[in-house]
Amino acid sequence: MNEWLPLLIPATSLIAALFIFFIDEDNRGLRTFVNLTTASLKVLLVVFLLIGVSRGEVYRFTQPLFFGFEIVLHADALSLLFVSLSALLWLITTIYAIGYMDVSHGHDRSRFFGFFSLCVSATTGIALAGNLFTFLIFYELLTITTYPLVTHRGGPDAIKAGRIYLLYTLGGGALLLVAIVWLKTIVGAANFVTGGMLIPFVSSHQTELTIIFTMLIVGFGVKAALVPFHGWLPVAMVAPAPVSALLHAVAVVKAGAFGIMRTVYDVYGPDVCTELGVRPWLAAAAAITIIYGSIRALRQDDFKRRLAYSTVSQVSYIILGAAIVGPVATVGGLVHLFHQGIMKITMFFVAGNLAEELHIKKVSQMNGLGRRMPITMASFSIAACAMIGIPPMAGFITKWNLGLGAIVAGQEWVIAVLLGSTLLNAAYFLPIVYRAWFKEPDIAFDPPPNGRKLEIHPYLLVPPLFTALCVLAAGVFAGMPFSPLQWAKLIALREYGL
Amino acid sequence: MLLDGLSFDLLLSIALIALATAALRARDLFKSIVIFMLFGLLVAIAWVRVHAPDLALAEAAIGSGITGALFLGALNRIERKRKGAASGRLENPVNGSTSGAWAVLLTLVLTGLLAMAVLSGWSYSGGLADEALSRIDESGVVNPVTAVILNFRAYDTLLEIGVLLLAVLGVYAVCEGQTMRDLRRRDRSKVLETFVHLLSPMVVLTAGYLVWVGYKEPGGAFQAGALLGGAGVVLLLSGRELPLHTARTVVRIILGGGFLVFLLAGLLVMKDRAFLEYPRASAKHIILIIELACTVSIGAILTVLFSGCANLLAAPSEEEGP
Amino acid sequence: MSTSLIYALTGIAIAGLGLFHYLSQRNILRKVLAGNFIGTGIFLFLVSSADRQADGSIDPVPHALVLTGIVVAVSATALLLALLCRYHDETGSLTLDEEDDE
Amino acid sequence: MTQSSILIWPVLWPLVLGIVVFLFRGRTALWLSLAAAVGTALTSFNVCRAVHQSSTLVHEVGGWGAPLGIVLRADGLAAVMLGLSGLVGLVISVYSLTYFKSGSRKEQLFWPIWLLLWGGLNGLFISGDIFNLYVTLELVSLGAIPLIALAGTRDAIKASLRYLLLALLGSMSYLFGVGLLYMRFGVLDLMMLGNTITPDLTVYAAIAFMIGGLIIKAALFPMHFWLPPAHSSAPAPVSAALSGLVVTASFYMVARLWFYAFPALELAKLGQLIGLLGCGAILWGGWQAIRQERLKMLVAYSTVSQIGYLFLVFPLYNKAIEGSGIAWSGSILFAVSHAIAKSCAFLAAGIFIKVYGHDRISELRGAGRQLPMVTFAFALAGVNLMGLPPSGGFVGKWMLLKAAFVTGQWGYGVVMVCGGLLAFCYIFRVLEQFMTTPDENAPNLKSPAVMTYSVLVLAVTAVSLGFFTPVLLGILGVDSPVSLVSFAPEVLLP
Repeated sequence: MNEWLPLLIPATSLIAALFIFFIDEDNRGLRTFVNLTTASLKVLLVVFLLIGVSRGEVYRFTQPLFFGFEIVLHADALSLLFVSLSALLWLITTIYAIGYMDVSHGHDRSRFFGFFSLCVSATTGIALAGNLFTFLIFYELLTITTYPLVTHRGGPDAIKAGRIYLLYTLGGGALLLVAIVWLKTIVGAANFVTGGMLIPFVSSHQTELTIIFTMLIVGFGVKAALVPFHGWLPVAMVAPAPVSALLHAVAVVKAGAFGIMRTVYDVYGPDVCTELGVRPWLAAAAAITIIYGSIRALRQDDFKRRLAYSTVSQVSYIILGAAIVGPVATVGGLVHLFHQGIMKITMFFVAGNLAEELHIKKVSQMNGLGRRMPITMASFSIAACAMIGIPPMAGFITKWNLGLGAIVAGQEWVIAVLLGSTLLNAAYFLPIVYRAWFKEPDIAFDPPPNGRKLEIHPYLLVPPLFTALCVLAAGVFAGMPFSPLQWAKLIALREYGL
Repeated sequence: MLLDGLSFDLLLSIALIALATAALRARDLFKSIVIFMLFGLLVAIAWVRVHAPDLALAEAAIGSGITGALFLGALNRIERKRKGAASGRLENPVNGSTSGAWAVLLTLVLTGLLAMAVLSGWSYSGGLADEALSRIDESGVVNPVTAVILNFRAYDTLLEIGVLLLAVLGVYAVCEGQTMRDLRRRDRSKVLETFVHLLSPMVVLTAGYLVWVGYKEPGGAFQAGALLGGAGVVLLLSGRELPLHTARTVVRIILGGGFLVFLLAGLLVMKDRAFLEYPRASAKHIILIIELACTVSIGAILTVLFSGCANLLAAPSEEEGP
Repeated sequence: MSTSLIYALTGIAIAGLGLFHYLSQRNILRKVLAGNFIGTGIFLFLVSSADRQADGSIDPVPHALVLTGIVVAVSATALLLALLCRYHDETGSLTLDEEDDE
Repeated sequence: MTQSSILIWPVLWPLVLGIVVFLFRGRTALWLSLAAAVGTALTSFNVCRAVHQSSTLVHEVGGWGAPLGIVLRADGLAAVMLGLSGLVGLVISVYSLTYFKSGSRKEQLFWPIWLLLWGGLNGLFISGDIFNLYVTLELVSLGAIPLIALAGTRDAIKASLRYLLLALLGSMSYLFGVGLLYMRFGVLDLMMLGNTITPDLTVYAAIAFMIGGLIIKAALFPMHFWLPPAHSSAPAPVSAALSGLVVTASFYMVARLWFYAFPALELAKLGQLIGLLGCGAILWGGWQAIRQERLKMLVAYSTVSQIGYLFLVFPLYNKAIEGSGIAWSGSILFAVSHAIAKSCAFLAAGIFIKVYGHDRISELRGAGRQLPMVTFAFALAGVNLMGLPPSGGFVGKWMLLKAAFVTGQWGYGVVMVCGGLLAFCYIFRVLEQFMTTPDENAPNLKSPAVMTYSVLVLAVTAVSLGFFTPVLLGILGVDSPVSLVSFAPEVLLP
């Protein structure tokens, strides 16, 4: 049974997708049923895996393709962090998307939900991939399946956004293809080995490995929105809210960051990276992205573009964690992978609610929103404070661990970066909270239509609330056995073989 | 003897090359085609000099006969169409364009390469002569060429008749929906009339003889088929209405018959033998049946090919167009 | 210089001539004519290579190949001419690049 | 080497039934054609299975030995190609059942020509004799040209005329090569030729002529100009057969000669030249495809580009370097997946033309909503052409890239990746049009069912080919000319 479980997770949503494609457009009941059952089935499987892996069981599925190449799905600690994140958030976003599609009278829903579950199967595939070859297969699959979602609306700007999105991601993909093939000609079977597998090769192929490392980082950096390659993220905000919520806050962006983590920890290994001297460069790139992203976010009046630039800067925390030597910083980076997901998805849900309910897209129009949509704005405020890093919420734990790791590793300048970015976060999030709660609305908001007592359709209200509570729980109950922080510590322990 | 073998060959080669240049450079197309047919006849003599009588017959009948007729038919059709456009006989424009220079260079290089290759490889006389001649008696026929065509490499000949059939189908496909030229109005000269009356039975007789004699003397299905084709062309030119269109199943049966018989002959012997592996005893009879069927088909096919080019292919009206 | 070698070289010369006109002529009818010359050139070379044995025995295999070649050549020429005539009916030109008509 | 009679059936079945279909008319002819198509496909798959289980199948036609008679051989390569022609041919036949106006003259003529062409193709794949290869090649070319002319439009006639002129030149130059080899070695059988061949001027001249002729027929870069007009003006099933099977057959012949008849010779320089032409094809074809206005022209130029990939096997494989055998399996896999994806793309384009009446890309706006299934199939074929996972194109390109790195020829790797990027551009340029919302008054259109499902079958096979690689390589490994560490997936390095 152990052998088939890792395959089952991507397979469930793949089969669901193929089934959903053929459901005809107006059979909403069946489509909702299929969506929800597959999502909850997947969460159950992930829980089962979590328990298993924490007890040390090995779940590995190998399907040999041709000489020296095989598709390997291996559920190790690191992959489970990402799988649990995407499984949980997929369930919530599906609920949100069903509500969103009803409210906004969306078209082509079967196609939408079909590609939606295809994306998640690709994301879980990326998470569970056991070698670079399988990783690349699911990585490119993610690119293809996200394109129809980005261009779902079909308008000229959606098409332009799709084109830019493809230009970046397919370019990155081509670079990755060359890098991985080159690496395999040197190394042979490139299966991930915790602690890195290039140790015997580093002396003989010094320059080649550095060049390959940069190509891999650039290839993954495109999706992780590292500075020069982040151009597609703000433009892709034109996609419908659930798409920009799940994909551009969680799946696509995290796939890039996860790729960098795999390269640093499981392909090269921490000490080989330090030996090659590539870590400072990576740290510098991450730091620049953090600062640049926050500065750009300051000047964005459009709410979703501000969130997009904030994502650009937040994801680089994870890369920063990977770049700093030592297990404590690694814990910071890993745990931020989870925290940033739940924080950012709450904000995108809120953005979707505002756009759908009151057609508010600009930050300047948000005066006095607290009165009209109290629960939505409450969850936004929680997420914003967590993002800034106010204890005891999730963001604080990440920054605390990152800072601690930096001091242990003797790179004090990282503290300056963290402080600067905290201030910038405050500078672009708090005005929104202030406007919502403490300002009079300049024009009266129209009340909820036909006497509905809730401020917005329940399917759209519950998800942001739930994720806001998760943000709180991740912070407060960080000490509990299955909390993200403990799981990150477990990964770091195994990674460094302590 | 004034002309010993070698000098005759030299003379013939020079004549061949001279005729080739003349045909290709002649200003008037009609003149080129006539020279081409003359060239074909001379090549038939060359085949005889190189001890290839079968091919001499085939070259004369198909190489210059049928091909020449095809060219003349096509030229006639084009000029008749042009008569409307009143641009008279087709002159050959002397093209001095740069592509000429490239063509000269490329041809010289290739021909030089070929000549050197032939000269350097000529001394190896490795051919399959002894292999083939020693197994003639197993093939059921005496004439070595017929043995190779219809027994040793029968598969090639089968596919080649397939190619011929494809050409016919192609001509039908191309002439889709073309209106047929009406010959009847032309005043048919009495001479042509009687000539055709006398000739056609004779041609059928010689074709039959050629098939039969192919067993041990030069001859065979293709040469006989070409003769029948020639007879068909003459019949068409003399204004006789030949029902050649595929609307009639009998036409289709004749056209496809030879190929089908050949295929079925190869299949039926396949119980415990390979495809086209005739039992020794009845090899001769099977080959004869195949040859007869093929002769009829080839004759009909060549006639249809000519009528296709000369726009004599009637597209019966009751067939609604595409 | 045996007889068959003379004819082999003549065959190559004729093929060369045919190739030159095949490439340089723009009138397709002439191209087809040149194509037939190339074909005859090849067959001349092939058959004369059959008569090289010292003991004068003739190798029948090239003869069969040439016979097949001749039939294939005639079917290709017939198809080409039918296509050309149809092309001429449609466009009234005999060259592939329509602008310069004869 | 097992003597077997099942090998001849994939050739005989279409030929016999092709003629029988020609004799009948109306409904019976259609049913016969369907029976012919299904029979040919089944017999081809049967040969594949037999080769996979035992070893190379041999069939001595007429019972004569190798030098005198013709010997048909089906080794791993031939079996894979037969399987491909069986699958693609069957789908094209099912597609054309409903494509042509029933009862029209075109339909009556299409079936016999197509079945003869298909028989010729199967004959070409299993033939082991260089002159027999010439005759089957002629059968295929003379079958393809009338099918193009069947479209009846003016540029179809012109394209088929240009194609025939070049095809004639190609086969004559091939015939010259055969004549030279026969004159020099006195043997026509491929295997015997491979054993007796010795490097000298005649052989090199013969190679130059044969490969030159085949390059013209395979439309490799400098000699590609006849392909786009021919493949785009032909009826959809015909252009699918041309781009999928006929062009791949010419490549197959070059590979068969290169790896089986001339392995003993040192052809590195010629290999590099072909490699250069291949790179030119990839880049020029890709660039031209982006600039096309009509969908079928775009897909045709994509064929010109993808053929370049196939011909890279000749410079990439060299006996000296141990790991470079992967180039061989990579190019064959690429050929198979390209054939399937390309025929799917052309058939899908055919549906667009039938439904919209034109294939101008700029005006196919909104096809994604009106014809969702056909757009989905075209997108899947596009995924394959771009070489994105999990398609067969990805695996093929991966192997070729690996061979480029193993043999240290970086240039080919870079060109391949650029070719991939060009493919992204021209495929997504089309997909963009499909994704845009159609204007309101667009009527909702019904795509013909049989044609849509046949296109879908091809698209899904093309994309999921990546997972069938072990099976394909298992078949390809039978008597493969390339010394590869064992193909069988069980014996794998950890």
